[in-house]
Amino acid sequence: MDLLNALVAFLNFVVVPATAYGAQLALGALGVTLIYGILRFSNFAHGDTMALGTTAAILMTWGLQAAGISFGPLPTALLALPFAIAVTALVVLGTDRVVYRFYRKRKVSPSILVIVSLGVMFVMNGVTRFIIGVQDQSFADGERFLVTARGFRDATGLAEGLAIRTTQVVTVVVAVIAVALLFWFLNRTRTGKSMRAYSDNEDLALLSGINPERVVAVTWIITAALATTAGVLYGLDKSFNPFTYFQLLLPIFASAIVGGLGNPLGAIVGGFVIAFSEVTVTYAWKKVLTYILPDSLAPTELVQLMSTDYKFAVSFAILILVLLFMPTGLFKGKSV
Amino acid sequence: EEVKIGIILGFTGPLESITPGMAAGAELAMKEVTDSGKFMDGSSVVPVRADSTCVDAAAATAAAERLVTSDGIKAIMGSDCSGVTGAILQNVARPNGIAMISPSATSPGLSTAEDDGLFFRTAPSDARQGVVMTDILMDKDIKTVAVTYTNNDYGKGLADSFQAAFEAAGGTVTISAAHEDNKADYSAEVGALAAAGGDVLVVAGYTDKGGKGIIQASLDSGAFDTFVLPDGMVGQQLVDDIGDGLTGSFGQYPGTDSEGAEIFQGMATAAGFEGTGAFAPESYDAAALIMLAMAAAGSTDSKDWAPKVMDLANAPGEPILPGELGKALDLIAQGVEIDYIGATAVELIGPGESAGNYREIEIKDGVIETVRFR
Amino acid sequence: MNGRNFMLFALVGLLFAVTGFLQSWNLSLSILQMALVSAIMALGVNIQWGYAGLFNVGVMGFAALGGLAVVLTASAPEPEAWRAGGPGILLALVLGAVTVTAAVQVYKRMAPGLARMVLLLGVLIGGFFLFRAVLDPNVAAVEAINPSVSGNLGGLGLPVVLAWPAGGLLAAAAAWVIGKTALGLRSDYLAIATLGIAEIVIAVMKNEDWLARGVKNVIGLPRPVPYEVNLQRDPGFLDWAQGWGFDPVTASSVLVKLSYCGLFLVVLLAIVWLSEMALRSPWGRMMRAIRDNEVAAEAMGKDVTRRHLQIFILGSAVIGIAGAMMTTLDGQLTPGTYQPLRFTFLIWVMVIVGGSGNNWGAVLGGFLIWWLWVMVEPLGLALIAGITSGMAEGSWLKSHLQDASAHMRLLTMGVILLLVLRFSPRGLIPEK
Amino acid sequence: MIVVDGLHKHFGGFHAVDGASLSIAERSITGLIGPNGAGKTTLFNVIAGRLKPTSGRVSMAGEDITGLTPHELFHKGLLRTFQIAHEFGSMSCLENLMTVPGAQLGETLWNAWFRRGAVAAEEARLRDKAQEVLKFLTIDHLADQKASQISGGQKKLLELGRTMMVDAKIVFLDEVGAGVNRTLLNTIGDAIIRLNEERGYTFCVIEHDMDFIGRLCNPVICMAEGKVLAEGTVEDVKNDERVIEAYLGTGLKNKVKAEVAHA
Amino acid sequence: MAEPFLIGDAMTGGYGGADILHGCTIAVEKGEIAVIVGPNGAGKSTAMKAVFGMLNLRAGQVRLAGVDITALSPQDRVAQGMAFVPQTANIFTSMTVEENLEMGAFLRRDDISGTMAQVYDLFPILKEKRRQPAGELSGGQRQQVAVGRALMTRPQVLMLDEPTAGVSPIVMDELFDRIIEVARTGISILMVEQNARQALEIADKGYVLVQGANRFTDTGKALMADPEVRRSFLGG
Ligand SMILES: Nc1ncnc2c1ncn2[C@@H]1O[C@H](COP(=O)(O)OP(=O)(O)OP(=O)(O)O)[C@@H](O)[C@H]1O
Ligand SMILES: Nc1ncnc2c1ncn2[C@@H]1O[C@H](COP(=O)(O)OP(=O)(O)OP(=O)(O)O)[C@@H](O)[C@H]1O
Ligand SMILES: [Mg+2]
Ligand SMILES: [Mg+2]
Repeated sequence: MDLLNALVAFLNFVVVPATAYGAQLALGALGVTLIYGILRFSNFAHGDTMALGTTAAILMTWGLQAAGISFGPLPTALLALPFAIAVTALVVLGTDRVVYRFYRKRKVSPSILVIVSLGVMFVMNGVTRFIIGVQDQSFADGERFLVTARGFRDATGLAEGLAIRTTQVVTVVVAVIAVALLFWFLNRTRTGKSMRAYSDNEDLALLSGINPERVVAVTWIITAALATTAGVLYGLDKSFNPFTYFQLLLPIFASAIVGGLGNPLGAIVGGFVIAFSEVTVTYAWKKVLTYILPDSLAPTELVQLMSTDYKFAVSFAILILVLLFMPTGLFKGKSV
Repeated sequence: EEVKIGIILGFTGPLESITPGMAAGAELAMKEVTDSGKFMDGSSVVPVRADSTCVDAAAATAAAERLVTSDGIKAIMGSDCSGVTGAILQNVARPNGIAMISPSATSPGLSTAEDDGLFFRTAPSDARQGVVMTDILMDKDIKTVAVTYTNNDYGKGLADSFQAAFEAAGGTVTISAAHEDNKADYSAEVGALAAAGGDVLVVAGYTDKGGKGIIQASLDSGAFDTFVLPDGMVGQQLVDDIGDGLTGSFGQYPGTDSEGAEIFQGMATAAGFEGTGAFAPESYDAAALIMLAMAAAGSTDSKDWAPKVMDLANAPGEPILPGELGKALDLIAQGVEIDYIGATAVELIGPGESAGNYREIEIKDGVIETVRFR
Repeated sequence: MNGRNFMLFALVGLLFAVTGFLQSWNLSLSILQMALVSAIMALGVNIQWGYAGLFNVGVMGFAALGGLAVVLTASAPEPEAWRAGGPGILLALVLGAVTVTAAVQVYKRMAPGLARMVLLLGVLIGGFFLFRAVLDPNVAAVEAINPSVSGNLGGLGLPVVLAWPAGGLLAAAAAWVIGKTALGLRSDYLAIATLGIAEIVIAVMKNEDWLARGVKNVIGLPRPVPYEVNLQRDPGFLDWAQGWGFDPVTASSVLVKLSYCGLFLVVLLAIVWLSEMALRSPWGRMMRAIRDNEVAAEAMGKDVTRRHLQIFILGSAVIGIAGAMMTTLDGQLTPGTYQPLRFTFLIWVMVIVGGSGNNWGAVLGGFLIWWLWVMVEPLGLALIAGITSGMAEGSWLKSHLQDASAHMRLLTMGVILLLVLRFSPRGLIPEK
Repeated sequence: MIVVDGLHKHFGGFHAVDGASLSIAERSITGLIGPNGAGKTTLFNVIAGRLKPTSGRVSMAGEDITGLTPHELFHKGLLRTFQIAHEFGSMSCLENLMTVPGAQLGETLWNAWFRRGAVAAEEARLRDKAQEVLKFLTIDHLADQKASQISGGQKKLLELGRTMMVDAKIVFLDEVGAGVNRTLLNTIGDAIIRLNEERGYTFCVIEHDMDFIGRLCNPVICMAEGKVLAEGTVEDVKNDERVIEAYLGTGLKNKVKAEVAHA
Repeated sequence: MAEPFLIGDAMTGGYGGADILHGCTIAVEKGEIAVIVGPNGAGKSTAMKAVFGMLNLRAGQVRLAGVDITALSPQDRVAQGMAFVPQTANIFTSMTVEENLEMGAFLRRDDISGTMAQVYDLFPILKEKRRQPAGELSGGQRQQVAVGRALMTRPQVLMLDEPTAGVSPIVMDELFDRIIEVARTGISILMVEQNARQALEIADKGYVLVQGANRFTDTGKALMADPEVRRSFLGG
């Protein structure tokens, strides 16, 4: 019996990665949920906005690296982040101007906006690949680990290692700060409240003297910031690949929805629900049980509820179950 | 005169990151032949690219249909993914009598598909690689391994054939878990693989797809530190991206001890692309074989040249390496028999697929070193 | 159909004609085949969205089930595999169904509380392990038989045209299960639920090799029309082609495509007729009422839940039929090819661009978008060639652009989509 | 006809209906009044199946109807209108009305496809009927106008029109008068009386216009804070101190006059 | 006669299709109450929207204090001191009662707590429910929120489209009282009412609109006294 090793193994292969992944999803889901909450449509271009923002950050990072500037133990890309956010904000504002505004003025139904965002997604998709190509790009530098598996083993003398990456910690911290800020912004500030008012009843917002174009612009800028931050942190942790970013869209939407669309807190919780369900339900308990149980009882099988082939199926099944009992998500989202 | 050859690969979609290298490889061969001025009375070879999307059989069929019936291509270099390759073969190539050579469709199922003698591939069927990989592991006295494979016909086929061979040789596969490419996170897979345990992890995937993600996550969490890399996973890019962690990992990919592969890499570098990319050399060879067969048959009609492919690829004859296509054309014109070796030591067997000679490699200090050939 | 709509159809027809004249009729017809199938899928989505406002983003799953039906109905039986594990697998499936039913009954019959929770979990967990215990060995037995070419249970060996209605039925059955569970959800929540279910369907098809070989694919499925190579060998056909002065290769492939188009057209017209009749009847009016205001419709005596279920099943069945037709056309089932972008979102683009709520709009959207989807690739390449023609040979920008030109496909698609919606925001043929 | 027994409806901790018991006699026109937020609409919603009660029972003609769905109740002859109009926005006013009758032949797909003659005949009947109703409500010129594009008052009329499309047993009217021109409201009042007398409809009417209530209703029930406050004839209720304090007030004229006198 | 404070002059226009308004004129003097009555669908709400700039006029003008504001957008008119309570969809359903009131004062930079207290004074029930989402209120309570929201603006002109619809008698009396008070502080009030008799009672001026045109215009008292008006429009 070796509870400590069992615990460390569980932390290392389930809790730490799922927490980090959850935070990554949560940051993406915040952007989706914000657009949904204020502009009232599901923005399919979000994954590609993340890709575009990350591309800007990568190019800037390369520039900084070439110039010999670094950010100490932290990745240089974090220095490039503000610049990338500015670029992305300009791009999405431009997109809004050229594309979305027209439909907004005509008050088209949300389904049309969804398809329009699909069109924007195609275009951004192409533009990103034009700029940076389709290859994987690794742009992480600085200290990769806070705690390495080997370092942990050496320090504690345990058989199991525990690894924590710098970016994982940064992501979790940023996600928590982002949601707190957003919550404060939407519920306490004048601009935030005017955004909620606009999303609730556009005509009446007009009658209260709220400038809709300003609301929309602020929404897009925040979204751009969230998308770029999410994209860069994800890319630092894993790597950057446009196609993967496009594929991220699905778990991101799942997170936003399971938490309740339009609700920032929901987005965060949703991200963790999806991440943990992907990792835990298909987890093979063999290792942990081997540590806990006496040798005679040690399992020879994997002790796995389902094979990892079904991890997406499982996370979606959980999502559907949640929705069956809470039809608008965990945190009472909106529905148009 | 212009002879058009179609290059149908998944320029967009899941394999989009390896296709540019493949297309460049094929086009390199075509340029070489055109520049030699010795092809079919000085004809030039013009590549026509089309997107197979890798996943959308209908779109791939339509693209192939367009190349064949509208652009008038005489041969197809492609396609890449086994699924769309089968669809193009059945719905376009056979009906129109156009022959195709795929550089990368490795599914064993294609061996038995009806093809009217029109289908070849320069990549070996996965069955053979499983045996080679087993031999390597047994020589290193490694008896328990974990396996993860990319969830498509390539990965599954390779994992299955490896598992069969390895277990027959007395080894134990603790787990054989699929992973989907281009997904956001591989923690669950790595968790399961780590729990199952094993001396090494066999990763039957692609260099910059899920395979890379799995390796990265395994190293980060300390789950495994030695990896076995089959053909889809061998690439300098992976070694550069992962860095030190890969030192000591080993694997194999199609190749013989001919200098072909190195020559090809030199040519690729000169042409400005990465010659070690997955299936880029196979693509060069596929294109080269098509053109040599046309020259040998003295005709661009598939009916005429397709039967020549096997002869040209196999011994006996004067060996032909990359960069020697001009020489080969001369020899053909003189009626001398040739044996095309190319970048991957092509040897075609049975229903027109590569026999599968493998190069065993090991990664040392950031470079892929060849250990021996099998 | 009014003048404007007729013009639109004529224009799309012209696109196909121009493709035929400028490129080749083979190409034009090959696009047309899939366009017809796409139009049917779009009709299925339109029935659900346009008539009842059900946001089904699981198109891919239903299309895949249609494809599965082709393998199960038309491919050759594998008696050996059946003997090895067929009955066992069926038994396991029945056990699974019984478990779920029992769990639902427990949930419905018992009062909320700890006892219900415990019993529910007990039923589910016990059932699950029983299910796995029966299923796993039988699956292993089936998959062990001749794995490189079969390893699955095989099909019934029936004529492949029968697979089309079978595909509809399979999709309808799945829709019934999904509808019973998820239809209570509104708009975007239903959307993600269906999206998830579609992913689950694909996951099952990819990983359950005993069913249809999983990612190892089933190839060489039978066809309802003759093979070109057989025609090319048929003296009667050769004589006929010669008589008309056709090239036998071209003639054979054109003929095969025309037969496919004919079959598909019959199905399309039948479905259009049925749904037009339904839409214009009091049934259609009731559906629109439900879509407009469920609360009021409910108070006016309309059973909203039942109607939603009905329409969800009908639409899904149509998608299933189209999915079966598509697999028949491809001649193979490759689960890996089912991607949401292609099989769900592209279909949605068709519906919205065509004009949701309007059958003719969906059909037009199907034709137009599929044509574009295939043709933007060469158009994009041509565009890049045009842009770069003026640039210096070997310049960095030129080679960069050329490398990236394949991605013009998505870009062009996006731009065209945005343009169409810009000039006709409610779709080309809007709902009246 | 309808008996409500100890009905509770709680939203979270808030008791919108708090143990209300009342009955509506067959063939009566019962008025339901009470201050804003008294729980009148909530009570309607519970009776009509829109909300599930927290506790309590509702029965109709002796049969327990607690928890039945709105569409089931509709087929039992229970109709209601909405305080905030619930029109079918994308449909014409005529279609709005034609949709109402239940169990139409053409609502079955089989008939829609294969028995088109019979369906067409039924449609013709419904159309005539709907035209008649529109005419009665003075909005026949709007027959082909989309229901989302008519004025607020017109929507309320349409709402009322629906109840006239079928033979109902009991009709719940939630503030049909709000926003309706008073001259027209008088006509509507006449119609309600006629339906009641000639066709035997039972009505339950929520209204804040005491003139209207006075002209139509007997008895009148006044609710406050989720409970029944007073019940009786109009005069009884009007003169009830508690009702005056909670609901009616002392009237505007007095105040204005008083102020004028002061000035 | 001097120019009225706010005037929609000879307005003609509609929602894109046929014209709804046909040369309709509506005006209100400073500190006075003007009431519009008329049958359903006469164009009363449309006229209000036109005055507030939510409709494109084909002809006619809107002038505020003599300045032509026809071209201003609604939110610019709010900045000019106009406030409007529409007939329907007049509250933010997902926001709390208090936030609804805050939104009414969106353009104000001064301390709004005083005005808020006044609104709570007028409608005590709102104070009780101030943390509740407005969408959960009863019909009459919502109407009170809507009027309260407009009062928060501290406008120069207050436009109300049927403020008393669905409001109980006691609250209605309060409301009318309050409107008189508001008018006395120099704010102009323009309102549409179906509770026409009470409304005309306090009106300085009354308009009867029929089919988008002015049918009768007079002081409130005079209109009340006109038997034809009474019979056809005020329900006898
Ligand atoms: N969904 C809900 N959640 C919370 N409270 C609610 C909800 N619906 C209604 N209420 C509260 O219940 C009370 C009763 O509302 P109801 O609509 O029944 O009043 P009413 O008597 O119809 O008033 P009115 O005359 O203003 O229409 C109100 O105080 C309201 O705030
Ligand atoms: N959005 C719209 N689009 C088109 N026509 C409309 C629209 N809204 C109203 N109408 C039409 O304009 C006319 C006037 O409507 P308006 O809302 O101004 O009437 P109203 O006098 O306010 O009536 P009520 O007393 O019933 O509120 C009506 O005939 C109505 O059908
Ligand atoms: Mg009410
Ligand atoms: Mg009005």
